Amino acid sequence: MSIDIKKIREEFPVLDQAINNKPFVYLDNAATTQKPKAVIKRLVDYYEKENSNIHRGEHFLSRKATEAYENSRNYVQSFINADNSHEVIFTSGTTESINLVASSFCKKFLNQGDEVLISAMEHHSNIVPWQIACDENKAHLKIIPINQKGELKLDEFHKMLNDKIKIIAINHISNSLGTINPVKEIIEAAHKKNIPVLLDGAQAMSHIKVDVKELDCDFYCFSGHKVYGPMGVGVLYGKEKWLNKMPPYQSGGEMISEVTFKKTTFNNLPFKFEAGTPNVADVLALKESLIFMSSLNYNDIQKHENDLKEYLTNNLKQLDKIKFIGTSSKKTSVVSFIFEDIHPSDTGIILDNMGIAVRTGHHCTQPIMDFYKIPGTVRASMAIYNTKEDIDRLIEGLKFVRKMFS
Amino acid sequence: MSIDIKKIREEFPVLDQAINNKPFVYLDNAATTQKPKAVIKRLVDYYEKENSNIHRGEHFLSRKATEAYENSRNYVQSFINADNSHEVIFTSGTTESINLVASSFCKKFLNQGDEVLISAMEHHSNIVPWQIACDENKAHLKIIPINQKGELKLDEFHKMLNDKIKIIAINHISNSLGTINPVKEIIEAAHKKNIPVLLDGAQAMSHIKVDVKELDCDFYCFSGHKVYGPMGVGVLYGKEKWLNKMPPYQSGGEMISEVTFKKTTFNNLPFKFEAGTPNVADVLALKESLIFMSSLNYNDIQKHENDLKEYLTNNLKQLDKIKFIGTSSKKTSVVSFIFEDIHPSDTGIILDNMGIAVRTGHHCTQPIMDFYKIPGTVRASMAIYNTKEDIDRLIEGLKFVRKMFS
Amino acid sequence: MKNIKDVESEIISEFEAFDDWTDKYNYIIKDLGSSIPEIETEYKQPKYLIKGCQAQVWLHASYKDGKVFFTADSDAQITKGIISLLLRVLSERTPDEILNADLKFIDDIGLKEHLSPTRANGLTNMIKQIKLYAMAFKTKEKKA
Amino acid sequence: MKNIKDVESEIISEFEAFDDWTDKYNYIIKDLGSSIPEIETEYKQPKYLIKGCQAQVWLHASYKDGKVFFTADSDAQITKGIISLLLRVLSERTPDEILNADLKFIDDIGLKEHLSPTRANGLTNMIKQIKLYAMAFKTKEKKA
Ligand SMILES: Cc1ncc(COP(=O)(O)O)c(C=O)c1O
Ligand SMILES: Cc1ncc(COP(=O)(O)O)c(C=O)c1O
Repeated sequence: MSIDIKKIREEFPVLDQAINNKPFVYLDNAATTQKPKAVIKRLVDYYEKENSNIHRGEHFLSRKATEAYENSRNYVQSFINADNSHEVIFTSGTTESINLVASSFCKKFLNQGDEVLISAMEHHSNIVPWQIACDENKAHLKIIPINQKGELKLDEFHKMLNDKIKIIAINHISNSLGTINPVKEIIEAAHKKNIPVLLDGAQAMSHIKVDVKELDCDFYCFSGHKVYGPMGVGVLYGKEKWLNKMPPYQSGGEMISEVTFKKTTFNNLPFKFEAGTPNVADVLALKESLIFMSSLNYNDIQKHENDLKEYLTNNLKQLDKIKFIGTSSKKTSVVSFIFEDIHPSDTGIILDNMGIAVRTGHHCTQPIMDFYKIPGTVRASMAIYNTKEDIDRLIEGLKFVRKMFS
Repeated sequence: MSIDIKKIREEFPVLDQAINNKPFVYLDNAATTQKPKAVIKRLVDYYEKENSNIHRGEHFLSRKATEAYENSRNYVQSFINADNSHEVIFTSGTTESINLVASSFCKKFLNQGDEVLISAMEHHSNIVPWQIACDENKAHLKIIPINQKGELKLDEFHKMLNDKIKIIAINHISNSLGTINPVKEIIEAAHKKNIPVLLDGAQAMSHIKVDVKELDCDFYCFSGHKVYGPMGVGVLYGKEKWLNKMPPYQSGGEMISEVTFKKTTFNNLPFKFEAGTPNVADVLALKESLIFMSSLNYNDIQKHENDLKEYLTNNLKQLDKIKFIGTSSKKTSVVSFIFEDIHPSDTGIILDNMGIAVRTGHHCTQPIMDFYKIPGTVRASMAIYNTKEDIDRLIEGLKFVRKMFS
Repeated sequence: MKNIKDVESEIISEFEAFDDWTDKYNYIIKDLGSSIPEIETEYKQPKYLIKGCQAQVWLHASYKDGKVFFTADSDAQITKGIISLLLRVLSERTPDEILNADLKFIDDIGLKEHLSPTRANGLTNMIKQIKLYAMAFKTKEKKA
Repeated sequence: MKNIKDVESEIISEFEAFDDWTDKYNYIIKDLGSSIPEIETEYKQPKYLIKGCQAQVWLHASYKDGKVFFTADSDAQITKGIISLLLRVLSERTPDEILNADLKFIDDIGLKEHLSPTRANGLTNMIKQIKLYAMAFKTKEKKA
């Protein structure tokens, strides 16, 4: 292995603590990742030396903060390989990014009888905004089905494609299954019918290289807090041609060009979609998290995380009555499973008492749970700082769970 | 004076720096306030020891973070004296709070031919969302006029009141004029006609005691970053009776109770209005800023800030060709003015070079500038940590501006 | 019958006997779970399901001679054990007794985390539901 | 006529003479402001106003013998002075010269802050507008 995990772990202060007198094992990275020192330091530096409102001021701090803020935007642009920095909109997170598009795009382009296409493995944040948009515009929400392995049924998808579909919204990587979806194929097919595609990239950014130009997606959404960055900030990438045509979403502040009580005109991209005082501190810290990502190498990340996934999967297979949920061969380091005879909630409580943090429940993907007819799963999701020791501890914990419930 | 400003200044690291080799004078507090150490420390502690996603987890950190998050909510509740903690919704700021109400309330209650009433001294964030809501619902936006002093014309307001008005939205304190509006009188009159009132409290929280029960307002909005707290977080207080009837705004995450592709049911208050992963870190830090406020005494704050305002006003009067914008006798420590013969932008640039941060421009209140027929103002806005020396430096700077342009 | 405070003290001393969390949870899972006044199958349906629990929880209430009788079940063992504790304290009580119960004992025996204001640990919702039942029966009685 | 680079160097050495910011701004306000090729009154109207400046800026362009001629004005002195500098470099140039100008000299003379990506300091918008004019004239010529 060419990365030094021990050194990486030193960058994450939170990992170095004991829970119930046991070293802390954090395997809930799909929910949120921990933050390296540089991210935390950026927040401190900003508030101790630079804090100011931006864009409007003639004064030194305001200018400096504005410049730093726009630098962050440029950094995101090149990180995801967008054509223009004004195609990068800062939001409060993936959920807001999706809501923005669902509201603004659909107001403009979705009409009675039209369709929106999503999949059966979406996060609630990529279901409900579209349900509401369809309701409001008298359109229909259609669902790409999945197979037992937790993969999109692509043949069904191709059959469903039709001219009534105005937008397709799917996750790049599933948060409860770990499946990496064949988004390029979907985008290509959609574009043949001039249908734009939004990718929910919340789970992708920390694991795989995202290149919006290569993907040719029309919208890409992600959250800072899932890519080693701070909470309260996210990104909406959108192709200029769409963003320009869409009406503003929230209004007030810098997104306005001129206001009279008769008529208001809106500012250009990206400002048009950034209402109110932006979350400057967290936007600056987000850049640090992407710098951290850049300091690694995606091949190394994938090799390390894949090793952990394999190691965990193989060890789980040794246990009795384990059922895996999400068994695609194309997966990130998310392992969802259940003991067939033990409720995930019970498993979670015992693991917690042993200092092991996994997530149990439906992971905001209730339709998947309904599909598999289970109440939820136990989900272990690995990040770059996890180790085989973490996995050993989890396996040990699960053996103890088995003992407690038999 | 019973507060020790020198000691308070020590809590604000940002103030202790030089700009262009001159000690930094920060008089742009209406745009954003600086942060005390405790606020910054809370962010660090959270990310170094507690960071986790909340509400959904069975594990230790998640529970701890959830508890801290809900504690913050309770703190805000008692700080503004709300009846219930679930009447406190965390948003990304005042702008989002207002957008939430303008969108959700109006979807439910605003019909064709109805009216929304705002005033001529609103911030763009409290104008444009209502313009859009009125447009979408074929309703009319009506404007309470102001007089030359920059006060609401209350007699006109009373005449304008009628049953077609579905909601009134006004600022508690004006950001460009400093006027403290007679909101109690407005609310009382509105309630006689069963019209709810939203107060934009962005400029009020750091200066005066806000008691939503005593005000009896139906909605109250404010931003963390203007009350010594972090960026990226704000509050919407709303009376339960309204919030319960309003449809959700953004969707996804914890605000959902159950999802199937057929039907989605929403969670109870306050979660119904908090979509996506909340900005936990900044919500916790917001509590620290309110604790800081509580450590002071509103009488002391007002005395100190009022002294500064008077001192500045009197000194400005000694200068040639100064015109004051906003001369109500009921004002906070916001002083807007122009040199009649020098553009505010020119004034701002020279002051900036002297290390003095004021704001110049229209302060997101273009209609006020149109009313006074000026391109903008120079605005000095004082906070608890400002001193007479700051004012002296500003006056010195303005004298130099005069010299440069004659 | 012992009053609420007595039962709570009883439970607290039971739990004081445990040396560590393992023993405690063993007791909750093995002993308490099976001592729950189990809900009749006819009531084990969506109508009686408590919302907002990660585990499913069914709760039924009936009223006789001025007292409220609860039966319940859950598909998760630990949840079931804790419910069983709650019913030991709150079942067969008058509406007023139920409404006045502060349930601080949960904290004392180190199970507070299960009542935190989260959705996942929706036992809070169950307690709310129990109190709602008590309230309903009380109002009904007054009217009658 | 000197080429763009030459004029830029000339300006840079002019500005090197200033000891401090006061002298520099004095020069911008007193000397440069008055040397602007002032816009004709007929063009000083909303149509020629540049959007997004805190100060109002009017800009007019005309095309003669393969060169673009700019006139302008502003209600703020410092803005006016800086525009005057920009036009000294960019007026009476071919569209290609204008389109290729990197204007780095603004940075060299310590005025970069006025070109930051903010709305208030909308000089950036003015430069954009200048380049748009150049582009438009270029395209027109090609078609003709
Ligand atoms: C009166 C008033 N309302 C609303 C706002 C908007 O606040 P924010 O930008 O924090 O959303 C501001 C501040 O900019 C303000 O002063
Ligand atoms: C696939 C997916 N989409 C959307 C979201 C929502 O992200 P956030 O809560 O940061 O807005 C998440 C995470 O919770 C996710 O995993």
